Amino acid sequence: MQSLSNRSKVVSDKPMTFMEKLYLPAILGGMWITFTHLFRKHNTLKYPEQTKAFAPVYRGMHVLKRDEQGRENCTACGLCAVACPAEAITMVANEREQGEEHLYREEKYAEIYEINMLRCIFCGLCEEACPKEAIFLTDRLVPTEYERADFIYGKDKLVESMDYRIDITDRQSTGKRTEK
Amino acid sequence: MGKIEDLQTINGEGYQLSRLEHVLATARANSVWPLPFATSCCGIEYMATMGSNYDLARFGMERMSFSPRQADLLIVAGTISKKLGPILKKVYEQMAEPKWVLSVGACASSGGIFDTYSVLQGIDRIIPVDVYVPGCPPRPEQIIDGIIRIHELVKNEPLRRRYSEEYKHLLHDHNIETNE
Amino acid sequence: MLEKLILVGIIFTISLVIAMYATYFERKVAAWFQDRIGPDRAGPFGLLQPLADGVKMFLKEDFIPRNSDKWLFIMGPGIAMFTSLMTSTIIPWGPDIVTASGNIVLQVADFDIGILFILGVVSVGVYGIMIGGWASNNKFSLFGAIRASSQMISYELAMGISVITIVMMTGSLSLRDITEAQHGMNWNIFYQPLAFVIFFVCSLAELNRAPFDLAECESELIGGYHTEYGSMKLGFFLFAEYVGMFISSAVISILFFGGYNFPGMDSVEGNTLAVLGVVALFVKIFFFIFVIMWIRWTLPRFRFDQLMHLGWKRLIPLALINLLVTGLVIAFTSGWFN
Amino acid sequence: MILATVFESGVSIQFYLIFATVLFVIGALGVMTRRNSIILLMCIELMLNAANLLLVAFSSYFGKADGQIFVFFIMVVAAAEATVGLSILVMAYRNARTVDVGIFNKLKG
Amino acid sequence: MSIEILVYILGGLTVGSALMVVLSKHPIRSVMYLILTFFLISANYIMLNAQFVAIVNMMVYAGAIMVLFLFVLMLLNLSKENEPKSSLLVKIASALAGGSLLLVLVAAIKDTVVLQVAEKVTDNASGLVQNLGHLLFTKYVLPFEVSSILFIAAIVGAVLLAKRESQIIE
Amino acid sequence: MSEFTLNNETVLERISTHFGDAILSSETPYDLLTLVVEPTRVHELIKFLKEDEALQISFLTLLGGIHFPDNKRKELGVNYHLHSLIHNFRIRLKIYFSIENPEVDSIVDLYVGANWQERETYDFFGITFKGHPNMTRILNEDDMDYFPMRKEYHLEDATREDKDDRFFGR
Amino acid sequence: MSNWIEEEKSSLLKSNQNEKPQLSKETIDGDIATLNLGPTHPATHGIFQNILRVDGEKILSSEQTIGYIHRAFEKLAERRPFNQITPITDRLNYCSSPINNIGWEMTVEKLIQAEIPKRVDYMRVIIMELARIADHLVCNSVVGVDTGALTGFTYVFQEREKIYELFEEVCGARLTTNIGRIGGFERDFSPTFHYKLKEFLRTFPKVFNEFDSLLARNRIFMDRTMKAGPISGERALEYGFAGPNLRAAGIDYDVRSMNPYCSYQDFDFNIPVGVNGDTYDRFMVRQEEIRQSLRIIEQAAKNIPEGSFKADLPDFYLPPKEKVYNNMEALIYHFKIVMGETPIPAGEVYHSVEGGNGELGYYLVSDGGRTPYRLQFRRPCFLYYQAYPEMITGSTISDAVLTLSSLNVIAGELDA
Repeated sequence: MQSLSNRSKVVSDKPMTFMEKLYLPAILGGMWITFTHLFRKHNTLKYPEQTKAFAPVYRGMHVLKRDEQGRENCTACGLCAVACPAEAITMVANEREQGEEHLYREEKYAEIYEINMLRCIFCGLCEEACPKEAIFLTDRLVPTEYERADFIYGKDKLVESMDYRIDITDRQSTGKRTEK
Repeated sequence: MGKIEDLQTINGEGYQLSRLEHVLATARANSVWPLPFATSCCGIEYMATMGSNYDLARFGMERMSFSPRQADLLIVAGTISKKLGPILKKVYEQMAEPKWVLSVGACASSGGIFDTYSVLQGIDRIIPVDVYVPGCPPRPEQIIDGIIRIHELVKNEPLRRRYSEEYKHLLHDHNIETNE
Repeated sequence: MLEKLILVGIIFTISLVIAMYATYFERKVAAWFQDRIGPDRAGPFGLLQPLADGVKMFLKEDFIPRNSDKWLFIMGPGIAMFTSLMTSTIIPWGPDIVTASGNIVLQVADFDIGILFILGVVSVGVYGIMIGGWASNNKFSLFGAIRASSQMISYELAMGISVITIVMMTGSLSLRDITEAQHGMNWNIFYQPLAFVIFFVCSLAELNRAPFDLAECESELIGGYHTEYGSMKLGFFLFAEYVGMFISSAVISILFFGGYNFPGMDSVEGNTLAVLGVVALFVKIFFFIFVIMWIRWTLPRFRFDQLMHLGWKRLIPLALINLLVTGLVIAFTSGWFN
Repeated sequence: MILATVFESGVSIQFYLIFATVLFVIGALGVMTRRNSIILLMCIELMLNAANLLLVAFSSYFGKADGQIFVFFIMVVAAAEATVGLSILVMAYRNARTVDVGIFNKLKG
Repeated sequence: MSIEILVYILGGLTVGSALMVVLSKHPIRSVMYLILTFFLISANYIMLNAQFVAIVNMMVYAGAIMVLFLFVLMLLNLSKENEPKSSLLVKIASALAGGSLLLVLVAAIKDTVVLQVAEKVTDNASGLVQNLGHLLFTKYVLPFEVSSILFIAAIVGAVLLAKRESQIIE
Repeated sequence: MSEFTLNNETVLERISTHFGDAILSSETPYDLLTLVVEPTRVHELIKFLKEDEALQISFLTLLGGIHFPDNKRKELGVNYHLHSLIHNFRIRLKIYFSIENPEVDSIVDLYVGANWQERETYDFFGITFKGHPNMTRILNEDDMDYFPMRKEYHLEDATREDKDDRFFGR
Repeated sequence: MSNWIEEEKSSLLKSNQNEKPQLSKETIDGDIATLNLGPTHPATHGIFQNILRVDGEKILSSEQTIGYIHRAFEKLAERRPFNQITPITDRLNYCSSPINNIGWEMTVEKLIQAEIPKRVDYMRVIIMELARIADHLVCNSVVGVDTGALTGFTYVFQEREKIYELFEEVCGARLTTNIGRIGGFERDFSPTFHYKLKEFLRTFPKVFNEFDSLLARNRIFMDRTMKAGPISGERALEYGFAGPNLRAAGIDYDVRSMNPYCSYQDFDFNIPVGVNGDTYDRFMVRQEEIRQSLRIIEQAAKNIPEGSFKADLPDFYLPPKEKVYNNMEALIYHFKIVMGETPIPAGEVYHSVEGGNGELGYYLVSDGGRTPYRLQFRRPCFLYYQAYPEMITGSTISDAVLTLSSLNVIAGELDA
């Protein structure tokens, strides 16, 4: 068949030379390469003791953010659940009562917000879908567990605590919300 | 199935391992040979875990046993379809006691995004799973995390657990025949 | 007699310990070649790793596949272990130790037929693999067994022929005589480099080590002959391989690298010489163990027909030519043609 | 080094005569009773070995090496016999699917 | 005399394992027992101060010929089930025949007078390599060469026989 | 070869001269010539495309089924994507037929690569290909009793436990 | 089919161990055995089964079973909105997910006839070529592993790890990247990315050459791979081969040069071809493609134009977050896009890209609804794995293993 692209390059037609037929030169060459690696510094991350910084945009464990005053951002609009290809998010919305303004920023809030971490594929679509800068994926990892039930992350595990805030400012898709 | 607390209850005479048992169990934990049952994406991340950057060898686990007879840990990484289920079960049955199972990734643990007619919704329906690793696929760090959890289990497992009634019951629940 | 028994005990212990730590060393060497760390969590620097493996294997469920031949299934690893340990009896480990009550010879038995004994035992060593592989009643095991046995039988020939040149030069089959003939730096490697290469390649093949590890190559035969083995029976097979590695390194050192001879050995004598000699031998042994591992972690393996091709069509003719040339040279130098 | 040998004891050559005879008879017995042709070949090897043993015994007791030389020749013959015999067997097996000696009756034509 | 006992024990073991060769139902076990027998015979050779013969026996019989047998058995995959069995009548008849053969031979041998036994040669060197080699290449050099021809013939024959017919035609 | 350049018009013209009656309709969505063909003639047409000197459309890119439950009498369809590597010209053929008798000619005799694609189509849609050497399921279990890609069947595995569908209308 | 396949399959599935696969009757009858290569054999990277009929080591015929990780991608795609399909395509050929992602995005862009800025094209080229390198590295190093040389594998995997770091920097994940959006990327390349890319381009060739010299001209390796699993160019075309496996057979069909997408016409690169279509040729073609990909990346990184990292597609590309938070109109668009209520033209479109394994095609039929009406993938693995029995018949088991790994059959793509 003629050439289809006019830029082909044959790469595998070199016959073995006599030296190559002798086995030894290539073997010794290969052994020299491995030998040089003996004295090279190892490239291993000793994981539990050492950790590596992930990219700032890494898609790890989710967090439900609070705003500066400690109110939950989530308004239970359900976009994240719709956007989730794994259908791992479940939520129950509730109306904010009088006197709960310090807890929830919007009029509606998620009474139950559960993510099945075993289903979740960490694609980041929920973060993208969220119009209220409530849910973010972070560079933390979801720990392994012994029981399947432990992977249903409710609000207790997802909502950040005010004492230990999770920094998501490096994520480019964060955006800025100007206070109204 | 495999919580450390469960081990306490299984071992009727109290949880305290004797000193000898403790030494033996620790030794055992340092020599867990994996059988990688890698079907898809997670298998590639498992390969990365084996590679230089994460080096599973540090845990004494680089000796992969593709023969189930020699393996201690079944690492199920990737989607298990209904067609594959019986094969996985058979591999589990062929393994010699004591054996552990690590379910890596969303697909193996719960089906992940593949909530479809052909995919098994979690391998714990056919074999008992000791540790679940979330993620799709999990980072090598998470896989190592899961392995460390397995090691914890091994370290705390009394030698006689595998002969206990509870264990037989567990296998019976999954319809697994052991006497090969 | 007592000293012999003690010596036997010591040698067995040493070979077992070395075999055990060879597994550790192998893993570490592999790690170093691959820019990794290797086992480092069992004890300091992972030094307890072999022990952990041993304990694990002992505590593992010891089962015999239902369809296998039980009797032979158990015998396989036993034979492998036994034959690989047997060879250590005739290796001269060092010069005599001088004591008040006479000299202690650091050799269990100095047979007149030393090197033949090694070849003989090695030729028997194939049974372990063969029987183990056959008794498992698994196709992959059977393939492994067949590959292993035909490979070992084929390479024995070239190995034997290459050794004969050394025997011709020394005029004795005894390993001690061969060692003594290489006093100082008068090593056989300088006279017989080709024989060394052939012998080395053949011993790799006899050991089933890469690039000749066709009997157990993971990517083709899963575990080859030991696919169905678990627990300590597998341990015996692996053990046998590493003991074999130790012994063949020793034999290579003795045949071609002067055994316990080392340059400048004339300036010391007595027990110092004995100790230094033993050290020299072990340094050589460790070097060759390292080289064997080095090769394993560098080279791809052969295909079975290529392996046979190499053995029968390359190594044996080469060894024969080498033998012929050696014979002619010896004939000339000893004045047969005058 | 020479190990402790028979000569330091009172074992007479009569012992080896009887011993070799018994081995030979066992081999013969095998040839007569077994029908598996591979085992027949093995029993023939056993009989040859009995002869070898006697040769070596005599050679040692007489202090002459000639007997041992004969042993080598017997071994050569035995090896050749085994290879050719086995290949014939494999051939026969391919055709008849059995290793029963009875198949060789058919060779009579 | 401890050596005496050792010799007798060795003899007994040899006879025992040789018997097992004949009696084992399973062909593979027969092979294993035969290998054991060869080892024991090698041990007997060593007791007779024939080290070289001993080791050659081990190499040739145990290391080569028996591997061949085992190989063939493995390839044919013969198991206990398809082992051909001879009838009881044949067994009894052959046992009787064997017994009488043994009887006759032993009776014949029992009173043999062995002439000219060397005087207790404790430093008997006849079994040493040097001695044997010298003899082999002087007195017996012709048979030695002839045996190599025999070998070649055997190899060629075996290869030809074992090849498939179709391949021969090609 | 003549100065025959392949573009949608020329190819359509050339096909029409030979298979004018077999072409039910033609269009060029996104500049890809798409022909709806008589199901019985499709094998012939593909053969023509492959063997015609001028066209040389001899690379089967993709073969697959499609299901339109609302198109009465034409519920099931098969699409063929063909490619002429020499001219770099792609063409799409489509056939439609009734779900009662879903049978088409196999093109395995023209393209070996169609083998599994046709099996897959059978597996998914239940379309049988006449003349296929091994018309069995390929991806799903052999004992599956429905054709999962038909629109009426559910995607989901009924055994999933961890989903709560009460919210957000999924 | 004859009953030996059935026998072997059933012996595999029987959960009672009584019937462990054993030498079947046929072994005795014809010196022929069946051998089960897979589903969990170490040589089948992924899960698929080959039942071989062997005579000694020689393979007489083989029968394949696939579908062990069938996940119903195409059905799944009919139930998910367009933007949720990107994560599904990740899992097709998971060694080079970004190519799948971007291919899918380009298919949708073709459907909605979007104008894509040049910068996005160049960014995509960089990402796709990185993915191609990663894919080929996995394949070639696994060929090395299957020949027994494990060390080269670890060397190139360290470099592959760097590629993953690059992906992570762009999208936040390593393997299943879900990279890009319909219309561009979710964010621009960060300075860290540029730095790491430069670093990668500097270190990679050296390591790669080390790997190359460990294997490519080593006689043991050449003997092993030459004449192992050959296929002629004509036969390969019949089977529908594409990509490196077809090019190894001597036919330089490459979607990148034939139907240039993503401004591939701007770049100067060669298309390596082999001669015999055997394992060695496939290996060498992939090696050379890695070098060519490096060339492309260097050109793209040098000439990358300034501009936006996304196309102007208000109906499909989510508005920036600041606007969503603060602007009602943007919020409405945001809702519409996430709920999948933006108008999608009805029509059918076929688009293909050069995936890691060859022409990766997307045949998308849209009825204007929220989800595709039908989405069919042209999965190269699925097509060329058919040829495997033909390629290995007559060779040995060792060759079969090498052929399998050099074909680079990815289970996810094979079974869909």
